[in-house]
Amino acid sequence: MAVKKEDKYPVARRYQIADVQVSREATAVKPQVVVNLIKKAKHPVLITGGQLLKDEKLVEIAVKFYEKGIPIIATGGSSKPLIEKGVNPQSVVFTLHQVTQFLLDEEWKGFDGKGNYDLVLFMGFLPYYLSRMLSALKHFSKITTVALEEFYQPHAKFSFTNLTANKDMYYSMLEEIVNNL
Amino acid sequence: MAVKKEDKYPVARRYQIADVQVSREATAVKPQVVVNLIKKAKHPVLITGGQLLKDEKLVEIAVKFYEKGIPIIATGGSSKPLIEKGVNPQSVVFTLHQVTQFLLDEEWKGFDGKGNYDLVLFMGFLPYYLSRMLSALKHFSKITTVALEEFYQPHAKFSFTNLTANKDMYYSMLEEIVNNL
Amino acid sequence: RIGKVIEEAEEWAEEMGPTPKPGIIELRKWDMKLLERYEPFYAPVQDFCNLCTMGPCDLSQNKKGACGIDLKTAKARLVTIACCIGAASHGGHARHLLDHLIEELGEDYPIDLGGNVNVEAPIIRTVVGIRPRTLGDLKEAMEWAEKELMRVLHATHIGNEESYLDYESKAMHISMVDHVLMEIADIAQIVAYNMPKAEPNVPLTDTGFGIVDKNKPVIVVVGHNVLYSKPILDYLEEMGRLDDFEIAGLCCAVHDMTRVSGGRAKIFGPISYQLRVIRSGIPDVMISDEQCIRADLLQACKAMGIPLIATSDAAARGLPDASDWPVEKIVNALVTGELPGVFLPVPEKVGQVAPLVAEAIFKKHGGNRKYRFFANDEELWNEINKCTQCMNCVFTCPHNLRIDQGMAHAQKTKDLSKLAKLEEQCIACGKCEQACPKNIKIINVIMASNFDRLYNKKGKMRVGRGPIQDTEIRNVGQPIVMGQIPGVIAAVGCANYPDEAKSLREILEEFVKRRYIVVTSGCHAITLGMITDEEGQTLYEKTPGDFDAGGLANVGSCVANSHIAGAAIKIANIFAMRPLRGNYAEIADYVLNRVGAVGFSWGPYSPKAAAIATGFNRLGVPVVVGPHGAKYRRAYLGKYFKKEKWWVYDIKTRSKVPIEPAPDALLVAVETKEEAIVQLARLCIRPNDTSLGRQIKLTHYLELSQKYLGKLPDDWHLFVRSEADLPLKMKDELLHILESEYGWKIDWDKKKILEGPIRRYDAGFNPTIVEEVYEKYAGEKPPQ
Amino acid sequence: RIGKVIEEAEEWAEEMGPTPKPGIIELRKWDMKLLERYEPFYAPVQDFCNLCTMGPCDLSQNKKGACGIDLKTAKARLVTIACCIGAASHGGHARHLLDHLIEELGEDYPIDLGGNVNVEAPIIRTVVGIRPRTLGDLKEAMEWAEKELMRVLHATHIGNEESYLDYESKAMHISMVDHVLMEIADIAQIVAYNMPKAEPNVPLTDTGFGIVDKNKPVIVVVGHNVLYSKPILDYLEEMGRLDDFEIAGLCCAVHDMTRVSGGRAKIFGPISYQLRVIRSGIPDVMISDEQCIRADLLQACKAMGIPLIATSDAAARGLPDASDWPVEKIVNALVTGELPGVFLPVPEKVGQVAPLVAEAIFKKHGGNRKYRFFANDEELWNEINKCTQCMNCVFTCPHNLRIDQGMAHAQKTKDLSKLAKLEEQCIACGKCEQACPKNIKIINVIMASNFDRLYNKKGKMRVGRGPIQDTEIRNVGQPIVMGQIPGVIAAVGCANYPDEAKSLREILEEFVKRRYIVVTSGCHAITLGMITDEEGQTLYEKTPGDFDAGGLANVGSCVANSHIAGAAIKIANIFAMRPLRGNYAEIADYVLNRVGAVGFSWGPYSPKAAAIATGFNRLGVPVVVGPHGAKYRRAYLGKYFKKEKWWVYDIKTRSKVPIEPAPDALLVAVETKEEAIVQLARLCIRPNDTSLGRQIKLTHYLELSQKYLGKLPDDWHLFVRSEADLPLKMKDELLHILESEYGWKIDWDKKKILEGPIRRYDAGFNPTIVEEVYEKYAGEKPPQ
Repeated sequence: MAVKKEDKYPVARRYQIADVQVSREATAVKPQVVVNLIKKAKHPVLITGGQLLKDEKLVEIAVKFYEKGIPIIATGGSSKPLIEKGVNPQSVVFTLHQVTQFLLDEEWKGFDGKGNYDLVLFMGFLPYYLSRMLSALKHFSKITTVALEEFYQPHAKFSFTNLTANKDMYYSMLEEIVNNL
Repeated sequence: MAVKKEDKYPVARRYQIADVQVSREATAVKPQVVVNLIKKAKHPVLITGGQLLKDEKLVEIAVKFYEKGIPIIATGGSSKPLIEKGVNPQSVVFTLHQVTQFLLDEEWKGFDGKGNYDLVLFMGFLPYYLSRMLSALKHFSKITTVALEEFYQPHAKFSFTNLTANKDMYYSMLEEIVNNL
Repeated sequence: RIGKVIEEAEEWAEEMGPTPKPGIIELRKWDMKLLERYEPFYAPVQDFCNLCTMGPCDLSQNKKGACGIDLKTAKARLVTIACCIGAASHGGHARHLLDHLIEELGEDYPIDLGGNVNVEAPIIRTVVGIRPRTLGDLKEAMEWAEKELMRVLHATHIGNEESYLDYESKAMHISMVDHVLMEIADIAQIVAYNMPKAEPNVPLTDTGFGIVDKNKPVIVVVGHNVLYSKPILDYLEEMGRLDDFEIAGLCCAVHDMTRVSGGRAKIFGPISYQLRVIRSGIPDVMISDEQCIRADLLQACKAMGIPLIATSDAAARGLPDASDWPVEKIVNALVTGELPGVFLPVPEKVGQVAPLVAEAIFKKHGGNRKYRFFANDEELWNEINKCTQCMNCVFTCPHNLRIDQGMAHAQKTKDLSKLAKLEEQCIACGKCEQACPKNIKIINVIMASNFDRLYNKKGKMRVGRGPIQDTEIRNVGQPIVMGQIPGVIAAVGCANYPDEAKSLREILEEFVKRRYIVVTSGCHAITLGMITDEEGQTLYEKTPGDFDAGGLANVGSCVANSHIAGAAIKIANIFAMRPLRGNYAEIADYVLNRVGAVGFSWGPYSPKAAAIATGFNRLGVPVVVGPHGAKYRRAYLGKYFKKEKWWVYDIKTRSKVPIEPAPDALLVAVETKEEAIVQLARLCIRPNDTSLGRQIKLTHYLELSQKYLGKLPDDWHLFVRSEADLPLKMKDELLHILESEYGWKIDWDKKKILEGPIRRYDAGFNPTIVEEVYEKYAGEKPPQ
Repeated sequence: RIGKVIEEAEEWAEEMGPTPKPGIIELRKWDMKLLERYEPFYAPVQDFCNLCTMGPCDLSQNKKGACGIDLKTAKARLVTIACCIGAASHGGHARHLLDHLIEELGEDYPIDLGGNVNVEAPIIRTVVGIRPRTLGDLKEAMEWAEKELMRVLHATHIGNEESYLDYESKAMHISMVDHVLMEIADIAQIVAYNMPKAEPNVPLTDTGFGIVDKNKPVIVVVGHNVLYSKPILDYLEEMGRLDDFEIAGLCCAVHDMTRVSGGRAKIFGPISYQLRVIRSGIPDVMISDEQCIRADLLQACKAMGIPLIATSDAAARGLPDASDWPVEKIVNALVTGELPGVFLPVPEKVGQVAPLVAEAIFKKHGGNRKYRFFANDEELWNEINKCTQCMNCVFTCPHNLRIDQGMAHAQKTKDLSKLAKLEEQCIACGKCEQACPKNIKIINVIMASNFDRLYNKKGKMRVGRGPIQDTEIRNVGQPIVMGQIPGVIAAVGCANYPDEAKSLREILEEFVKRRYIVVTSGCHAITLGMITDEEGQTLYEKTPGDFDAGGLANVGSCVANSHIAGAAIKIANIFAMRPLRGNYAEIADYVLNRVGAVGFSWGPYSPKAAAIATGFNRLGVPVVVGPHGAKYRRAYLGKYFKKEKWWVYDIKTRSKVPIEPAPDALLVAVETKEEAIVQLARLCIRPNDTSLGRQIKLTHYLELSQKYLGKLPDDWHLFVRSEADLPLKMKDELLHILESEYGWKIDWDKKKILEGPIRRYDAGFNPTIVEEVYEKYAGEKPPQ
């Protein structure tokens, strides 16, 4: 169910041309694939980043995720607008850097004590900062990572394609996910 | 005219998985594309490598290239079997390393004094040795490079796909080129 | 040799500690202690290695390469190499200075840092185990450092370390060496060039494009080593012509020029201003020395017709060596344009040549510098109209700046404001231009779009003060160790900021206002001197320069970072009477457990910054970096949930005590300024805080978390040892939360906590994680 | 200081040359001379850079990154870093040895290399400008080297060099330093450990799996620093128990063990034999020190139940430091398997622990070492049958070995011969196993398939002789410089051979037979000791060990490479009376124009090899590398067609003379053994050859070209200055070709060449490309 040419999706251009690796690049996916991944997951979580402070629409989407029962780990200060909208994040003070370190530890029980997460969604991060964390998870963990970003993230397991030319499409893809959960 | 999936060609797997670059990988091409490139070229040349000493079929092919008017620069000792079969190489003593250095010099007049070459075909090299030379030409020259090798060469401008599983196909592709010149 | 030892012993009564001039092995145990708790985290940029000819090798998913190395170990090796390069940079700088100054002033030239500094060279004392009294004494430390560099770099050769932990230990070792080298360099230049000696009240110096008098010949210096540019000042002073020229510059070279000239040299800006300055056409001559200079400087200057004088052997730039040429010949070659630049590693000659060239070039244009990124508006719009929004620039920009949107908006509306906004964030690296298929001069477009603001920018930076006084340490030592001064925030490093530069001020202003001690250096110090508030004032103008609560102390250029590490060490020595000499582990252990200092680098970019940070880490000082810092690949991140890792030996109770995870990281990258603020406050907490100190630290931590994260932090309860630790204003509320959410037992009559904390507070608490330190003070082996 | 200078002057009458203890600048002019003619060639492996946090940056098509560096300059910087790491490795090694030996023997321990070596330490004399007479004197050279390392590494920091030429100059500088460091290390160990001192007739030592007596406890050493393994010999000798143990090893560690033990230690094989040896299960204890050791050694040993003792601080391998433990505790921990290994950086303790552990482990299995890659045939076939020919292994193998075909053939026919054939080429890097989705133990399959041949392999290596005698130089100096000895071929370096190892012998045998001087060292020397002919003899057994025509001189381990460079220098000094002291450029210029020596590394893989080669290059010695050498990214390749680049000053005729392109490359990678042979012969030609010498060199060049390339080489006519240069047997034929093909004018009566050559031969020809050398001997400025 990867994005195919005939779907007229934009090409999956990396957020940074020089961030290449030997290992497989992320599969560019449609919203429905993400929906299926979430439904199949035993312990999914959404991690939100600091760019929510600059994009209200992302806050709105995150709230909907939360309302559909997806727990949220809020980083980068994204907790503030989320809490204002009634979200109770599992964590607000740890950076994505720290959360990634925790995720890499198979013994970690998660912030909710239910064990480590098996599916991690990322939304609202600086592309270059997120990319390094996805790289760490790609090489040193078995967690399924999904980047729900405007920029295509090559080191995720699954990522939206490059949507920089069409922000509306980006938002509508996010909408499609939360509406189908 | 690149190789497409529907053509049932083998996938273009790099000769070495870790030899990745940011810049474009070689277009995997069919024999006819190579024929067209040669026909269009103003000053083409075939460079043969030391693996001709271990593969008589490649010697045979090189001889046919020569008979069709493609001059040959013989490196790695490949001149010996070629000369035995009547080829008069433009050069026999310079290594591919040196020849590549010459090719990078826009002022070079070629071994034949006709000016630098515009299309360079490579056949019969150790994959890792050839790869470095193709990389140099990719980044520091405008020459069109074509790898006619059993292994797919990512840093050429054009390359045969990975044919390691089917040596007959490799030979027949070479045949197809020389027969259509 | 023996004579020397005796002589030293007479001079310095302090007993020699266990590890003078340590090699790789001597402090390995300390490193392993840190690494056990602060587990290395690796975020590979590339997942393959091509450092030997058996490669390239695919190391993805932690596979092993042909030599047997796996991805983690390969990354740790790369970090070690980076730290080696960083240390070598400060070392090359220090060695140049030292050799030059000894030649000029003699081996016996005394090290005198003024009456307020008796514990000079705290790092050298602690690490090397000597007390340097002369420039010649610094050579002993220098030679030891050079020896260690070779040893550590040796270990990065194929087929050495198997364990990433051992590479981390080596990275820490060479980074500690780096701190020694910075100290050598800065002490040498302070005493030889009479830079401010631990003076809080140093003059302010001008910053920004707006302060350069464009009606004078403009000499611009860039780089890090004042050795080559100081002679320009000397020569002009000698000639009585200082007022006829503008001497301005970028990065640490001008930082130190302001220190030698009492603020006379002017600061264009940090490292990211290089292309801004060159392409503005303002410089009449450019002097480059070493480090962090654009590797296309000659090309860039040539394109603008600015003659270049390269001075350092670290960056000869392919230019002809003019050392032996007469001054006239050099000047002539540069002014006529016969040569675009020369390599002139002779400081005295640079002093003469630079003004002569600047003057001659100035005469040519007569002060009529027409060039301002574009000759006219038409040219600017021609460039803008070329853009097709292909996005190549966006996908190569380090910040993914939306140049496409700025261009499109301008094309559609003739409004440059979106492009102008980019100027605030752009580090002017020029990659966009390399990627642009239309060859648009994107940097110039961005700069021209914000021309008036950029060109008229003015600010003030307090000149680098050098070391912290012993008296200052005496004043703040106790409140820092006890916790009443909530922390020391050291904002250091490069200018690869993730956001508009003003975010740096916003972050630090929080801490200045809350009466933390804020210190700064390098490009961070420069940036702070360029960000003005509505009243047109920089943070320097609003705060004192003391190393004290509410102060903002600029110690100086990159090498002055040593004074920040030195201050932490001096607290252990001057306040706590811990001996320094060859006693590194005890001091670092003291700092880790007691000194609430946190390093902060909002825009770190270089191997030098990596070495500086790692050196702080080994000393027990956590460092918070901006998001680009994640690209250093390695962080040190503890895990609050691994309870077995959070313990100390308590010398008082003779027991092994579980502790709160404080600090819980040694190197962490944050994404936003909000996150930076909260993490900085959080990482100031130390096990040794008194109740009052903890109360103050928690007050700030909780307030800042509420302000920026919207609620109390997740982990605040971990830091509560008793009700006395609770912020007064919130005490009741917090007790309720502890009871209801965390299940603690509260005696509501006495408002006392009965059960819950990781440990109880004990006024005599005397923590250490070093067995030898425990034994030294407890007189027995540590408990198991 | 002054006292010291006077004392030295008394001791060493030679006048100080222009560049003692040179920095980066002093020899830059010489480098630029070389680089002008031998243009750097870059073959990027990766086309992007991620060394700073502004990156990663796309540098493809020579784009510039965020710091302004372009792809070529970035590659030159990487080469500089590699050479720094290489030099640091030899330096770390040298420093360890030196400190240890001085502690043991004192600073005044004399440097005595025997009666036949009066010009000891030729590199140190030439470069550093001192004549070391004691171990303490070596420290002065060591400290200078450490200083230079820091300076050069400094230059690799972001924002320094703009020009790839300047990076190349720095790479050459640190590589010259590398040669000094190798000389320090080898001289120190020769004099302290009484290794052979320039002795051509050293004993032969056993090589190969077949020579290890498996009925004794087997102690295996791996690495490069004999300091840690020599005490094992000392201890066993002291105990009178040498005969009760087998002491064998790999790589330079055992190379030097054979030198200290008079050939008593046995050689398993070169670096590529590590996994072969470990997985064979033969070792009872493994001693590792530093460099080129598998980074998964502990894992590999653990899997086989072999206890590991890591000794060097360059590779502590994450193991607990057992320095302070009693011997019994260490032995017990290792023998019981409580610990898989220990870090024991105390040589004396290693000497005691290793035999005790080996004996205890041996007692456990009683000499009944069942394990031979697989417990039985069934296991082997189970592995083979897992293979699906997915090709993952082939696409990760450094040689793209067709493992798939070997497996398929075995599956189909039960014939292991195709797999066995792979063993001859396999460097046992193990990447195939990392890539295999079926987790097939591919290395074991390959080794087991060739089990009998591998396990019974036997050979002889002549023990490392150390330096070349002054008398030998006196004998061969003139014939080398005049050309009657057609050349010196120095086969050095690592074992990443592109082909079966026997190709190395085939190449060198050509030159031994043709009475070139062949010298060897390191893994090449070991490999030559393992390849036997039909009579079961190695090349050593068939040739004398002299540095003379037709000889095969093994100088020793990697650090003994210094004696090869030293021999070239001594020719200039002993034969030509050129002063050495601080006189590098003149000596290198002499070597380039007169000494027909060529370095050859068939399987170079490491940064050390890069530094060694680059050090030879700066000295004017060309180096031919095998095809993997192309991955060093940079070569130095001249262009025969750029006529303006091929000139010298002739001191005799006081003129600037065009010359033949000889040698026309300083670093070139060949693809095949045939090509290697021809290039080696070709690159021995020097401008200074006499007619007789040129005739001899051309004879070999032409014959070898005809033999291996099928015809005369393309460029032979360029090397003909007069008819006297022509090979006698072919003279007429060649004159005809010159006339008909190249349009030369021939006087057929006298059989003389009238017109055609680039220049005429002149018996007094006195070439130099260094202005200062010209001036020194001509007494005037050089002509334009």
